[in-house]
Amino acid sequence: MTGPILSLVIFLPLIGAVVIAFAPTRWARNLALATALATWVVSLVLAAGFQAGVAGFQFKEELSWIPLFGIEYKLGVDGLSLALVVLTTTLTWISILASFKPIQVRIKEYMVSFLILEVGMTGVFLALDTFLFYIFWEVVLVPMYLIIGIWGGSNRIYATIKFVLYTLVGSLLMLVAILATAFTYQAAHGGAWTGAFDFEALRQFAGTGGFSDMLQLLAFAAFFLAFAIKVPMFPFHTWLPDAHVEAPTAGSVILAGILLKLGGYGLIRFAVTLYPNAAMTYAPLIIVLSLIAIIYGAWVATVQPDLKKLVAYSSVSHMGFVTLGVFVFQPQALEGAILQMVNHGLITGALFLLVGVIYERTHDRTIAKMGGVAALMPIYASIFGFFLFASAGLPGLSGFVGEFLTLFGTFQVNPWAAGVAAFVMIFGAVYLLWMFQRFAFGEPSAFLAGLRDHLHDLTPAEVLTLAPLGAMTVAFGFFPGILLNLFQEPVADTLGAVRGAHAIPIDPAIVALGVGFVVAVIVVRFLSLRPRADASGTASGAIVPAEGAR
Amino acid sequence: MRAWLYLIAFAIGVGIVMTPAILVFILEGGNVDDALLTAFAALMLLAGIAVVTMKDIIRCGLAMIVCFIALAGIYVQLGAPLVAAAQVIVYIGAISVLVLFAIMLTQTKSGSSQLTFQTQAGWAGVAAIVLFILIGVAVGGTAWPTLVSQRLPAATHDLATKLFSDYVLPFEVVSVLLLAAVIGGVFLAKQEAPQAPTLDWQEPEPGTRLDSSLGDANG
Amino acid sequence: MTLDDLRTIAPFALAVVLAMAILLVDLIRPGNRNAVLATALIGLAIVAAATVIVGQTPGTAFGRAYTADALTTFLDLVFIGIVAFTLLFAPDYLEPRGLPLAEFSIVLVFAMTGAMLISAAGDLLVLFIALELMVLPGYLLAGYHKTDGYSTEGAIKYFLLGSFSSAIFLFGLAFVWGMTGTTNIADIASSLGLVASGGAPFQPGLAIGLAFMTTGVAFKIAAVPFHYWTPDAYQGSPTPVTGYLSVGPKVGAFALILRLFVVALYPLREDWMVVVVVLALLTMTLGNLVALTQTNVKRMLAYSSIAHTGYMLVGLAAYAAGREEGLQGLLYYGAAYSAMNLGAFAVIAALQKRAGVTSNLETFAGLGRREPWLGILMTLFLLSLTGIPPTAGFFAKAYVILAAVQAAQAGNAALGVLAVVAVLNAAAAAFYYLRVVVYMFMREPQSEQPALRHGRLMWTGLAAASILTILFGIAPGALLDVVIQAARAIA
Amino acid sequence: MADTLNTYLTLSAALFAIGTFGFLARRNAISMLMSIELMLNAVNLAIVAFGAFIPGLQDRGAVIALMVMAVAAAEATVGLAIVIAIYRNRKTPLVDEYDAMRR
Amino acid sequence: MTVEGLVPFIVALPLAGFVITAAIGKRLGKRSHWIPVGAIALTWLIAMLVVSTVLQGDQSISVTLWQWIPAHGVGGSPDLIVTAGFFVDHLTAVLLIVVTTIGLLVHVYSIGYMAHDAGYWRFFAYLNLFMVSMLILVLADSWLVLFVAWELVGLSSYLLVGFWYRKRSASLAAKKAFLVNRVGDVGFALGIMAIFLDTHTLNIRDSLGLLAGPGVLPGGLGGPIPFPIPVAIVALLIFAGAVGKSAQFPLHVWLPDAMEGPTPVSALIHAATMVNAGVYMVARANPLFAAAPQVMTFVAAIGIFTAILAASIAMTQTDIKRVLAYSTLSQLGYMFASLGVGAYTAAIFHLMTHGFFKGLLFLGSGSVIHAVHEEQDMRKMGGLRKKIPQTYWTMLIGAIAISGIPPLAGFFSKDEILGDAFKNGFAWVWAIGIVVAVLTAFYMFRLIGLTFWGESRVDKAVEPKIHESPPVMTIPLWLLAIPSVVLGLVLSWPGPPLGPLLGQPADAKGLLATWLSPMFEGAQQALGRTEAAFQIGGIDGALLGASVAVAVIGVLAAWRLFGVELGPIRGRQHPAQVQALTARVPFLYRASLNKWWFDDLNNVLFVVIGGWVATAAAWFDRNIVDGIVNGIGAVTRRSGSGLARVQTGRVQNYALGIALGLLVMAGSYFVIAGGH
Repeated sequence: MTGPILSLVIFLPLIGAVVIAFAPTRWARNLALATALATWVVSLVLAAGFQAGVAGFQFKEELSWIPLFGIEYKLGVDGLSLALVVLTTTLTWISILASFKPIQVRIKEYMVSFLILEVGMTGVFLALDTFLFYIFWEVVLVPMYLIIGIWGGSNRIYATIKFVLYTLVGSLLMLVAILATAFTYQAAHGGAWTGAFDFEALRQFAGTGGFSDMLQLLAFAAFFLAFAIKVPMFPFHTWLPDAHVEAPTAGSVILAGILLKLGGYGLIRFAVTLYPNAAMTYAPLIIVLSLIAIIYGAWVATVQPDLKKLVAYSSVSHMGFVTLGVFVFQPQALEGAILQMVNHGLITGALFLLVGVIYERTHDRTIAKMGGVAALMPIYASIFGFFLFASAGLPGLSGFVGEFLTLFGTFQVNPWAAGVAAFVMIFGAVYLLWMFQRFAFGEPSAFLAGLRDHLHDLTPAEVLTLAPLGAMTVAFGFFPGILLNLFQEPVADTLGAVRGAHAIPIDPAIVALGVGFVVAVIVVRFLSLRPRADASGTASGAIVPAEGAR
Repeated sequence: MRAWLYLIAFAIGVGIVMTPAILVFILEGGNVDDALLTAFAALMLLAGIAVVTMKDIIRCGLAMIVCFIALAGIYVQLGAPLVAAAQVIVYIGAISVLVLFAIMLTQTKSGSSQLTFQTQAGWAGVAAIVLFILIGVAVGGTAWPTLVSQRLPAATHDLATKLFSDYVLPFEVVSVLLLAAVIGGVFLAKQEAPQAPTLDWQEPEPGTRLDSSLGDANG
Repeated sequence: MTLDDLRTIAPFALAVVLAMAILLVDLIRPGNRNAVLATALIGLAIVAAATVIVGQTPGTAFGRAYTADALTTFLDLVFIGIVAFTLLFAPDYLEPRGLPLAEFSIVLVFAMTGAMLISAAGDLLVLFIALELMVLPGYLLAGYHKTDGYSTEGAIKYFLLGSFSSAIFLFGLAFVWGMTGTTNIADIASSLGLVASGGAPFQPGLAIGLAFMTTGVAFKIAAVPFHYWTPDAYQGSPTPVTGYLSVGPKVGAFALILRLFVVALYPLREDWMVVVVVLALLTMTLGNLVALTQTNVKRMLAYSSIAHTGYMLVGLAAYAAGREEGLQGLLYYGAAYSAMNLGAFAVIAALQKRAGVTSNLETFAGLGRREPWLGILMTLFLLSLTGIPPTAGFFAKAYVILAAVQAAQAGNAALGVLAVVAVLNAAAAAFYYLRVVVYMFMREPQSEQPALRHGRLMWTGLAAASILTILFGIAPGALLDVVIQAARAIA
Repeated sequence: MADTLNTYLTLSAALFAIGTFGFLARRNAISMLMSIELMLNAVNLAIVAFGAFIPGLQDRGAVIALMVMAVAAAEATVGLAIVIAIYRNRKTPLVDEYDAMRR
Repeated sequence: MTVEGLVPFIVALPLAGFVITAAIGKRLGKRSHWIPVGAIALTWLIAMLVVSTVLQGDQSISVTLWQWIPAHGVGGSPDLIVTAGFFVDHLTAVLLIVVTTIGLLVHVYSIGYMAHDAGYWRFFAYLNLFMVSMLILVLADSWLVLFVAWELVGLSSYLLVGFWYRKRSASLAAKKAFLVNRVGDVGFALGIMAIFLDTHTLNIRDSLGLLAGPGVLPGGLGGPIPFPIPVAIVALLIFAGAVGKSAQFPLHVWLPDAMEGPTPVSALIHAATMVNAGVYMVARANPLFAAAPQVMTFVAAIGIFTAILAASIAMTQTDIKRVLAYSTLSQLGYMFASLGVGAYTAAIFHLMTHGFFKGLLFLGSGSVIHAVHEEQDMRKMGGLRKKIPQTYWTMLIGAIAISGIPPLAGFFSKDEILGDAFKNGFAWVWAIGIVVAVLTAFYMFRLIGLTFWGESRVDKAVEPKIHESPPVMTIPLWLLAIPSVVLGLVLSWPGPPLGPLLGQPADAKGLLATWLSPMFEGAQQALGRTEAAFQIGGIDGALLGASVAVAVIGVLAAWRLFGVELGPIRGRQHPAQVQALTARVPFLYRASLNKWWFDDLNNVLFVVIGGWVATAAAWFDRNIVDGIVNGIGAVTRRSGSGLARVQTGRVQNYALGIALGLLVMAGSYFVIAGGH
């Protein structure tokens, strides 16, 4: 396979988007689906041509872009990015198909946004130039902003602005770090910019210990913040429930399925490999945060009254495994973490689709109002249950392998961390099963009984969106080797980067200062709390009260 | 009664201007130049203070003319008679008259300046004094690099040469500037035909805030 | 005055001639909008062509009072572009309000001549007069809608404070003259070199001169705490004027900084860098914070323009800290900012084609549905202002931040702080830019009004602005070369 | 009063300060305009003084002063035009009542 | 086709049955049982073929299917390659007999039992899914595959317990079962990881070989060489899994609730197969446990404590299935006690016999419930002996078997456990075991008495409709009754206790011992638990006598209180006496009735306190974590409007600001100049 197939994967949706923009509105849906399917096919062709077990990047494309700074249009794919790209293209067409019915206004704009979103996402996974990476990273932001903001729920504006601002704060600092890194490279190469943004060159340079400890500490912190927000990691996760609750179904699918993976991908690809010493230094902190995310996410999910919020918090918990797996620096854990990303994309994506189904029929997602869905919509409930157990890490389905490998690898180097994380097997099951019991079992609730006429079981189209996800969930559960073989080289590469690394000694005073600051912020926040009339405390709208109220 | 007051005020003014001049004249041993300079300086400052403090704006304008005249005198003292001449022609002949016209045009019967000063006059005074002290200290503390002890002789002829050689560009540009100012000024000051549409603007009550929507978004 | 002199100042001279020509055309064919526009646009093209041609051979004229170099060429082209854009979208706004185009064009072109002269000034006196030539028409333009209370209010505020600052600036200028004994920029630089190298003391008189000059310049670029005029003048002015004011005089004032601080005061750069750093910090932060609370889009963009001044000052500070990239970034920022900000104001002007339409946020409600293209273009410009790639605003911001980061890594911690504050500010800024997008796409219009028909010129201008906004973001290479040439001319 | 540069500069500073005070304290637009004129004249005084005492600026001071006067004239023209225009709208010359736009 | 080739079909056939039934079962309606039942029948056949091959020969069968998880190590860290494969040795073979046989019978029984249920096809699909899981469990040759099956049986259990999902109690019970199991599974999962950390392999045999003490298996390292994770910890973690799955104290609470599922499910999963998984696993891991004797003692203690705890509760329960459930707990406790004292063979022996007679009892209770129209409260039964005689007789056989009356199956296995415990120095286990035996006999006959004997207390409306179950249900009962009677005899012959008595050599081994002892010899020798020759006249005889005696005492006591109608013998029920008895020990009675308040304790600990924790976490998330985020936004905004106040609209204010700025600027430049 020759030719710029990576560019094709990235920009085919853009072409589609342009065509849709100028085509009649009634064609928008089918054109979008066709584009997404075509992209999917191209990505499958790419996957077919990919050689697993070969080190380095394949299908590389390199074009000088801003020669002055050595910025290049450079793309490449390895096992890690390949898996995520295929996941992206798959979920995109599924999401578009799933949007046919729920989205009835401004279809054209919606489809264009979605396709541009795909451009950004695949671009992030394929870019091998840090500057290009950043650009794609930000490109993702805008369509998602529109998707939540235009086609979202009642409090969508609060949610979407929170999403954008939160993400921007992280990503802009990352930009500073990218520039600082590039400049360090340039300064070390006699002022020549060539390669200063080239990931491979930087990676090699990092391997020779070219980046000073100070730069590593700061740049890693910036990268980490950007990625941690995206992942999202405790305590940077609070945009996620809001965004999910307000986003349209397909938006949630992509948000959970792909957008969160951007963070994990960035951590593995850039943060750890470029700044290994800093990664080692921060690892204990990150592991602790991951553990908190895993357990705490599950706890918070337990008492969520809204189906989508529950699934959103479950994402926090699940993605905690990804960060945990990355930062124990152990091959099985890292492979598990990557696998977990793919699995989470499939399973949580499906869960959001399923929540979307009930929402479409009842215009409600409150668990307390539900009950007895299994009696009314048996096929729906069965599939829901299937993905639920997949999410709970039931063996035989893909969720298990990723989670288990992560735990497994963690245990090999840090049994205590694994011991703590393993408790999510209980807590995870608690919130999922409790929700499912209230949601699906029992006699139909009065609310649902009143809507009986609308509660037809899954339509063929809906099944069509869920079937591929289910099939992959099973397939990767039984044959995770398909993916694991892809990950072998990237994992070896990433861990190779940290092998020679050492933790940078940090002055305890600085640590104490940091802890003190955090405690002070919490105390201040605590003291500033006033008893409120509405104890429910849903989106208080502090950021945008005017919009929130209207 | 009124007339007496004016007379006394005039006498005090003349006194303030003339006393230092006479004192200088006596103390410095009869240097007329210094005495004149002192007199002009005192007059200039006094008139300046009058400009910024007097209640009646027309008198302010007149005081300004006095101030400019005194300044012209100082220019002469400084050996720049051409500048002094220009000062008289441009400032007194043109600008001051322009200002007086504007005053006439903008005085309503009722709406003269009841309040001369802003509420922040005190602060303004402090700021002005500090400013003066700052500059004064700076001036006093500075050893001017190529200073000559004696004033340089003025050379009007050289000046003309300079004006049309080294400074021909600024000279031409200034003319462009004046042209632009005149074209625009005429347009702005020109009374519109009464039927001209004024759609964006409704006549407000004087002093009221015009647009409540300009306030902050959320109280 | 020689023929060579004339050749060197040809762009400037032609611009003056253009202003006269428009005046003449208006006298011959009073009220003929098309004739005026045609004259102006063709004239601008000629001036631009002359600029490019003359720019091939740098040189000086009138002694060293006029310096034509790569920087001059670059800045002149930016100014010409700004004026051309303004002229493209002004008619749609002026006509419904019964405002004549001829005077507008004349005054605007005069302002342009002033800005062009600033970029070429080699003498402080020229610099001052050129500055006045640039800002005086600005006052007039601000009050151009003379029957409108906002317009005249903005104008008088702008004028009074502007004159005040001019006096301050001039006072400082006088002291610097006195200190250095010359008005020539190059001579001043060499004279101050002595001070910098310790060969001469840093006299209090010089300090006063610098302080007054810095204050005057800071006023012109609307740096905090000398920015007060900006929101009121911008909000009150007729929208095309606001568009022009937000870029023309700003870039012009930065040109002044380039000639004055970057060239004349180059030896003392480490001293004024401290001031610039503080100004940049204040300017970015205050501009963005206050913009957060605005409900009038023009006023919001006024505060945003203050914030952008802050970003540009970051570049200047980085240059003062020894990074040439700072200067390049500043120039790039100027060009990019001109394109995107003018584009945004063009959209507002287009909306206000119907007289009586305010620039309040509510006006934008549902715009994305009423007039999708305007909505999309506005979104593009706003995203660019936010600094989202792949737009001009992003690359410009990245450029100045790059310079700051470089300076920081070279050991100048203050610049590191500046870089971080800059990006945090950029994130906060996203809120108010995106709020407009919220109104356009996520709100229903308050009253259904039929879509307006916009002139071909308006669309041309919008298309050009958007193309530049994207081009400067996706393929910055072309502009980069020019910018680097320009920066090298003075650095 | 000694005929030295410092004398004239101090005078200039005083006049400048007076002008500043006027600009900050007066309410009437035209008063403010006049204050600005005072300030500009203060500058002119300084310039002429420099011209008289500093060799490098010999004779140039006068030229510059003339230019400044011209600029001041242009400024006054523009300013008065604006004042007249706004007076037509607002019927008051008091600048502090022009506060329709704030915050 | 070789036998090896057949092994995968043991799993594949039920799997196919599950998939097909799940896909098209609904359309098949009442015919939907054909495929799943047929699949299990075939499985049974194949399994028997495999079992006979394995048990007759002395070799085991190992089948590799595919490389499941190829997670390679990097830079010298070990590869984690998990192969999906099956392994059949004697232990597996024994388990296969139990699982496939009882599974087949329960499938057949269900045809009748579930005949009128709307979810008929679904039930069979689930049952097949369970069979798949359970068979993988016993066949697994990798710890991870074992864990997969471990979880899958949990899933099947969840589905089947919650089969009647419209019933709230059913869905709650299903959830509870799954969650409580998960608690144990955490330990199990960690144990598996620890095994890999210690041995770098997940193959069960290989890893056990490495973990075992030096005396246990050739090449065993367990003792002297320090592992990263001590063997005792590994054993404890693994045991946690067993505790969960086999419902041992303190994770026993799920099993009684699981009786909400249809009765065939209770018989199959919660009596005969799934709950035995823990026993199987500990037996399988005997070398590991042998390397950690202190853990063995712990296992024994947990087992025997569970046994007496559950037995005490079973005394007073009125729900027929709950009595059986507690009985199951109790018997499982025996098995663990047996494992703990090193009597592995005895544990497996009891597992087998218990599987059959408890399956029988459950199916019988299902038949009873069926007869009285889904009534489970024994207080509303009584006198059913005549009306459903087949059920009565089969259940009576089961009751005798479990009570340990010779020569039925239960006697042999239970006696062996108690005897071995005593002889291996665990006199306290024996002592408690004896008490449990009394209680067992008592509550079983209480059940029989309340259900079948005495006067009918059945609802008048239901009374006339009581009828015996159809043959498709009664035939399985009889088929289970046969092994309940003879299995003990068969499996222990010619070994003790009957063999020596009937003239066989004193050191002869029983059939089961012949099969299994090679697997356990090493561990037992290492533990010093050699099995001395059977002495019928010595200690063995005494123990045997004691066992029989206590069983008889228990039966008689129940007989006395709850009446008997055994052929010509007629007794009377004495409810008043029962009441008087209970009144004499009010605390014990209430404790038993309230299941020693474990459910309440759990409710407080996990539901209430857990709910508080979760609510607090959610509050913290909303108000502190998100509150800080929103707070930053609010502060920013507020400072924006604060700063906007500077913009007063008045030019003079602006000018003053500029002038002040100018002063500050001048001051700073002075400072700068001073710095030169």
